[in-house]
Amino acid sequence: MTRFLPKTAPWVAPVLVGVLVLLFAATQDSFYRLQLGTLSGIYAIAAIGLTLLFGAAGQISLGQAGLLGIAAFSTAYLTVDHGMGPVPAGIVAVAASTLVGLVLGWCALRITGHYLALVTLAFGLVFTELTRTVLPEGWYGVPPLAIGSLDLGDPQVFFVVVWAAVVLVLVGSSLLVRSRFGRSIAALRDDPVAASACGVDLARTKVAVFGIASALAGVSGWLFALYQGSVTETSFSFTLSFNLLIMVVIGGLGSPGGAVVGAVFLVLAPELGRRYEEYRLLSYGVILLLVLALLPGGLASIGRLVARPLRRRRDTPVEEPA
Amino acid sequence: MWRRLTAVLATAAVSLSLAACGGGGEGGDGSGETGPIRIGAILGISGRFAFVGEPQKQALELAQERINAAGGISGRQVEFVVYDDEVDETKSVPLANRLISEDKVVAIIGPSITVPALAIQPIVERAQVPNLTLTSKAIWEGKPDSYVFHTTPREEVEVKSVLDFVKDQLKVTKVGVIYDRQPYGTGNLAYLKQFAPEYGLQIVAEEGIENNDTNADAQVQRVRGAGAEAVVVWVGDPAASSVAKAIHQAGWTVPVIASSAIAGPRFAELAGPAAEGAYSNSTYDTAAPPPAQKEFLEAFQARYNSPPTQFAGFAYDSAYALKAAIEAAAGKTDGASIRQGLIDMPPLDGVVATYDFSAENHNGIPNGPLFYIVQIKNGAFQVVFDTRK
Amino acid sequence: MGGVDYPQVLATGLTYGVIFALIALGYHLIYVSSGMLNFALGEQLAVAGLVVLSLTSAGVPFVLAVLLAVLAGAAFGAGYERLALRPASRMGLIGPLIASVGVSIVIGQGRVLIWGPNPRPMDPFTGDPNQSVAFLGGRWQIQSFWVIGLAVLAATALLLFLRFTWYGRAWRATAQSPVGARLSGIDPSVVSMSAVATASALVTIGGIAIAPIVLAGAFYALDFGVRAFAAAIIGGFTSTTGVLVGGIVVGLLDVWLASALSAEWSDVVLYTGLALALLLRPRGLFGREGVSRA
Amino acid sequence: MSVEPVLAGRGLVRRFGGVTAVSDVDIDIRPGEVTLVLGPNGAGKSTLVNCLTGVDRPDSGRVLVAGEDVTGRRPDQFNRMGVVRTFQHTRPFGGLTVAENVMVGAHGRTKAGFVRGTLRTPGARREEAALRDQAEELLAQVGLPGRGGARPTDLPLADERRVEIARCLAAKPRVLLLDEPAAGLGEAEADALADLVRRLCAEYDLGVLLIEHHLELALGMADSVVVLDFGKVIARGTPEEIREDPAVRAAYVGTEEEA
Repeated sequence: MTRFLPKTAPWVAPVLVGVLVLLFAATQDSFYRLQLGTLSGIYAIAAIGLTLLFGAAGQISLGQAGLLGIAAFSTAYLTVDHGMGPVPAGIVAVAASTLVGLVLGWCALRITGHYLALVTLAFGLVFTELTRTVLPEGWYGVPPLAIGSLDLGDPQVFFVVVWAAVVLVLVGSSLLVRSRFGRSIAALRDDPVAASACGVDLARTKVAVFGIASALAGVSGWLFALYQGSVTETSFSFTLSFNLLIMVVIGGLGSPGGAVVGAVFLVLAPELGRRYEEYRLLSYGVILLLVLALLPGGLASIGRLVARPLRRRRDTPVEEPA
Repeated sequence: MWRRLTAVLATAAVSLSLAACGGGGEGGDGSGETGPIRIGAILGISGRFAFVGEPQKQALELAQERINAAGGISGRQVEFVVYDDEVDETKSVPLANRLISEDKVVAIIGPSITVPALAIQPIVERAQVPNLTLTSKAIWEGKPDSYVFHTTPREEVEVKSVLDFVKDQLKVTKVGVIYDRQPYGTGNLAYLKQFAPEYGLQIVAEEGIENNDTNADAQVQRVRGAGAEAVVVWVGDPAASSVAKAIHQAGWTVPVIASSAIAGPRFAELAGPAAEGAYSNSTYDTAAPPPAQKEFLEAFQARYNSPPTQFAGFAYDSAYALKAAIEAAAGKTDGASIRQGLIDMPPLDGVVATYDFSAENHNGIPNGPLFYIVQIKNGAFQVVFDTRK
Repeated sequence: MGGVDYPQVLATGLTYGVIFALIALGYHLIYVSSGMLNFALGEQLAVAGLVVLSLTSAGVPFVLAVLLAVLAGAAFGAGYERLALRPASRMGLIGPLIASVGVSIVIGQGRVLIWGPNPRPMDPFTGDPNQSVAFLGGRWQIQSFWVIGLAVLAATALLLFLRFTWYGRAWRATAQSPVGARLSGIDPSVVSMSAVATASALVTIGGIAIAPIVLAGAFYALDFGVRAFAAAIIGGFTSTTGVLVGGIVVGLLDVWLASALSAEWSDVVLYTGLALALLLRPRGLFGREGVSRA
Repeated sequence: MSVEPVLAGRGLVRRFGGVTAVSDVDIDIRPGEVTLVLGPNGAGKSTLVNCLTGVDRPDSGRVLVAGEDVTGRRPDQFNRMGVVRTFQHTRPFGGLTVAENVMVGAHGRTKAGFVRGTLRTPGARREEAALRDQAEELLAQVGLPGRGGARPTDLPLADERRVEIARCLAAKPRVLLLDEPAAGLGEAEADALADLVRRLCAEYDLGVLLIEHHLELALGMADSVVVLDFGKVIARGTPEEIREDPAVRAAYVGTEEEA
């Protein structure tokens, strides 16, 4: 696992992002870029969850999109078929994906490393196949966000609401990473045996961090359903799981601020070369490889490029999958 | 500590500024009275439905060249801005917004497939940008002031032509259906089951398949087990050709009727000898095409040296429908004028049919029979029956 | 819903099963020699047929084209092991896993850019396309015999290499203790590179053999790749024969499920089975203890 | 002074396949005393420690903490009962600073969950501040004052061992099990470590179980000694008795000179 956790004060990244967001929202006339900004915010929330789970706690998940899907489909089902309000439906949706996340956490107790990666991948695939078989048409007509009668569906307003949520989650996760719980999940990642000897209940910690990551994935899925208005399984395929992973890796493992940067970068990067539209996915793959090879700390570590080289190159024997 | 602060600051600022300056590229306002008229298009060019989107993109390129060569629309050149949504509505929604607010297009053609087409409907209605949707499923909900128009035949038309052919020409009663598990297949399956009794036919088996599947042994085996005397295949390639191959390999001689999705050269190319004898629906009378169709078939063949599929025809007709609409609106290119232009324009003799929109009927193609039944004879589709007569 | 035509399930299931076995063998080789899990083999299989098609259309005779494709596949494997997987291993064992995801994206998108999105037909090695013969009560394509023959040939050659050559035995030991391997004169990084190269060669052979049946360059990279993971897990990553048997089992199971249930539900059942197999018996049927529960 | 043992093993047996790593071992660790377990490599010393701290489960026999049977409990439960340990190969948390490593040591006895930790409730903030102070204080005590901000992987081996001991002390333990703390250390560093352990043992009335095959150093520190060979106890007594015991000499022939 990467050895560095950025040590900026917890309030720095969130405030900074908040300022940039309001600036962006105010100046944006183009509805299109507002939408992309909203989408990157929605993915950022799930990416923060994944960076806590994978970056901070070392529990890999290749099926995170399935959790977003569960929340999005629950939201659509409750609002379209049962006329529930967007917010109450959201609460149920987030609860649903958190519950599934806790089950995945229970799986993480029995197996680790590669096998955990495969179980989460299998979960993601089961979700896509199941929804494609049972609900090929998905859902349409999901109402925009509204609290009671207050309609927050206007793109500019929704953009600010989503990014307010991002800032909130960013502050929370930055504080979490630095708290006692944050240290215990880092210990779990670095050396489970030593962590247990220090009094960390591995089972409860793993299930808890899976629960947090799934709750955030649920919020992301809920907001996605409200943003998109229509929900089908194509939006929650393994491609999204891989993209979330790429956001977390290029943002810098374990750094919530990095996850936000990774999400914004991945959603907005294609805007750079609009003419090279078809090279988009190819570039994601290449960027991932470059970052893995050159920048283990991810984009957030650019400031630390002169980081002290790892003095003791630990010749780690191939212990069982980390 | 400050080093890290600058790091996060730098990268976040860079990323967000990407958004600010990113798409600034094409300046100019497409809907102004001067400069080129920009018409947007969202097609499934890559991914699972490339066989639909690719020919449509080619058809629009051909239309742009021919319209501009003939003096453009009301004296202004036309430019088609074509985007690929890979048939994923997560992409079609932002692309629609990009066309409207960034590229300032006057109208949008497409998307080609049902799910993205439904997804962008609220966007075009809110932005009041006329949308000629290319999906066969009925998207227009009947509201006269809607901005959505169809330049494709309604699904029932093709279903009825298939059922009619099975009853009268093949003279069998038990039919097995292998359908695309996506809305394109499930929608038409529903129509098949609805109208089959009217033609005295019985649907004895329904087997779902994924458009990209390259093995259909299981589906064919189960349809055969159900006693089907004819197999209706409502899915695109490569799945359709896999069904033909599975039937051929199982040594089962049964008539196969596929939907117009595969009425093109690729089906025989993929299925090889297994394609021989398979029927399909086509909107082209390749033997004696009417004048507009003949000109398009020859121009497309010359430009891309491969015969156009019906999907290309719909896209080409949409381009000319918009041309006629703008001319009917005396060159005005705001959304409302074009919408009214589509309604007021004289009937358009298009490649596929004669288009006539009205406030009450946004389906350009009349509801009557339209298709020719075609059959693969030594590797190519030939017209064998005209459902119109 | 109609009885299951078991001879046909055998015919189709075996044909696909040996391909899953080949890929699973690739996963096994890489896992025992370097402890890494590689997601890219599925995409390498999907692109193999296209490479041969391009070579033959450029006038290269068929057999030479196949050899060149296999060598190119092996070289490509060694290349991305060195450039992508090895540098990423600084992040611990999960690094190469994510790097292999990156490689699979690059291969998949590269394939679409170079050869276009549409799959292409490929003639069987012998006999005319879609010709089928009756055998053991089922209808077999001529190409199926090529697929099974080539796969069995490649697998046995590898088994002999692993069991009876000094270097082969070393491969299996390197994952257990790289330090021990280094002491006995084996450089683990060379072993890891040659393992990925060999695995790439295996899946390229498989890709070329299966292309006439399932079209070259179609969208089955993930389906095949994940089914091969299921095979490797059922067989237990650490046992060579186990993964081969696992491949056949998954092949037969997949086709049987498709005809007994329906194609739609077979994927759901297969992936759920994969998850349960991982949870209940990660060592698989034949594997040795190598899984940590901590 | 037979005081009630704070940690005891009764008839402990642990087999790996055919090999009996630990067979029928009784051992008591009393507060304020250093109990030494001696034995050549492979005598089952590390397995014994693992059984006594929950990292491993004995096949038979019982583990008692202050008389209560806790056989088979998890290591984190042992930690909460005040039983902590170091490892033969140091196991630092590379992703955390030295101070944070020590703070994790106190995880067992602190309470702030992820909700209170995130919301920074007054209780959580007080606990956090107390943990930081304790970490600084313990680091000074183990001879690493002011090194809290460093990365454990950047420290020399001896200092990394000291951080691990500080991490153990953060749990305010009753028993400290040291698994070959002097391994790989130079003479001076080993002596300094020995003094530290004795001082901590007296200051906190700590029961210490010392696993070592560094003979001279260990005997100097120990109050009582148990000698293991092939998993069995072959001798028990004070350091002086053990020095002359013929059975020990036989098991240790030729290891006297070992540095």
